Amino acid sequence: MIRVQRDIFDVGKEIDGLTRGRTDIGAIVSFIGLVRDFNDGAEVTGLSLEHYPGMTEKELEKIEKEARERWELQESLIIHRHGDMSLGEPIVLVITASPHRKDAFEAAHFLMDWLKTKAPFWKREMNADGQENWVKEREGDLMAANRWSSKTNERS
Amino acid sequence: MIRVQRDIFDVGKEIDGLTRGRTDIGAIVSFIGLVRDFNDGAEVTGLSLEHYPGMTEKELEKIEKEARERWELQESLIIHRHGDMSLGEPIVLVITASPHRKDAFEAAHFLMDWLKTKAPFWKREMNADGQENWVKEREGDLMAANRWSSKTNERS
Amino acid sequence: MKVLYFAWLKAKLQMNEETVPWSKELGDTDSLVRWMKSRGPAFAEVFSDLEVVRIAVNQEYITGNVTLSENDEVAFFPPVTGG
Amino acid sequence: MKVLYFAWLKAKLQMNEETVPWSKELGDTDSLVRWMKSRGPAFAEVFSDLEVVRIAVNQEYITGNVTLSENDEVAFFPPVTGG
Repeated sequence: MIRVQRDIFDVGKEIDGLTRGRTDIGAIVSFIGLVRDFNDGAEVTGLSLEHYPGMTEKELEKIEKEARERWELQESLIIHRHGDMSLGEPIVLVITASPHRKDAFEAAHFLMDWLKTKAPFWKREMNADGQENWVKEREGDLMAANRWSSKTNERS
Repeated sequence: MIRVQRDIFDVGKEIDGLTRGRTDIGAIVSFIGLVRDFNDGAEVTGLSLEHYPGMTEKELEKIEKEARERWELQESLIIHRHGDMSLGEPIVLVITASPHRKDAFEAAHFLMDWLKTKAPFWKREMNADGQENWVKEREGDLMAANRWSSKTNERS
Repeated sequence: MKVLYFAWLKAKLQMNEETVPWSKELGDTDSLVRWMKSRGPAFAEVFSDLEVVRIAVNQEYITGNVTLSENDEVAFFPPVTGG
Repeated sequence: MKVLYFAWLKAKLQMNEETVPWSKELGDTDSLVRWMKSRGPAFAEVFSDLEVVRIAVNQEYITGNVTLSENDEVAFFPPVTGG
């Protein structure tokens, strides 16, 4: 399941909604990405996220589908916010549920790594000087995403 | 932080307690292990967890310390329950918070893998025939734990 | 054709969307980009370094040259930075 | 010495804790295990396969033979299965 929304989400409620009443799930992994007060050594005071409505949903669905093909997942959820956000607010949530912890961990990590380089979102940071900067692509994110590019779920 | 308790925990509340009011955290990973209705192909109807009070806390603290030395973590929490549990109930919770998602993911995975082979807990399963069985050690858990045995945080 | 701009491309061009009439001369993405560069200083600047411009046609990433038709939606944007 | 048993060892021995007086003959873990085996059929069975018995002294895992003293806490238990 994927959701693109302006509103803040509640992790506990989302995990509960995905798994309540089920007795076949052994492992649930969640990831929350938050607005940090520093980026590349500069003080950040706020964040705004633009996205490409339509394409965003399609890309998130593709990434989720890929994860569910590679790992044994019983449930998965991606929520990504857009619009203006304050420091400390959650930006993105990924939840994976599996009979096995390895699948839940790896799938969640994969979802985040691929989302970072494929989902059409763009961050604009406000800094302490009142300036706004478009966040630049990171080499580390590309490397993290490429780690998963082989079609096996074993890491090299 | 580590806690050994009989009571059920609330993931959302625990994440919130660990991270509320902070603006320096970029990534939070949580893991929940649950009581499953199947194990090794046999139907399970309930679970009881015995532990070694005193040693349990020491082992969990050692494992947490190891994680905090290997990865850049701002917060970490391990909660492990003992006593009787019903199907679908949470057994264990691990939370890691870091500026970086890779650290949060790997540290949480490590904490679970090491906890599985080092923390003195023993599971007794009730099955559909009314029988009780002590759960056996898994080869896969030993292999998962050994993966982290080198002192670097890079996987081989 | 519907053409969309996002992030700093949108800010520099002061435009998020426009309609570009399809023609044989704008029949593929390479031709469209060449035409974009010729539209004035802001466009020339935005399309000067294609290493930092991603292209999607009908909401799918493309690489290389792709044929365009009347009802296509073409989007230009920088490398993504969500998550 | 305080001796503790957990999980199926506790169930088979029907005992979770006992005090074993320290003596020179029980001065290390190897000697203690040998003595345990000699205490009767249940003990002999529990300690027959040491591959599935873990030993902790003063709440730390030990491997190999370790010297024991009067106030030590020794625990015998199977491989752990928590998490």
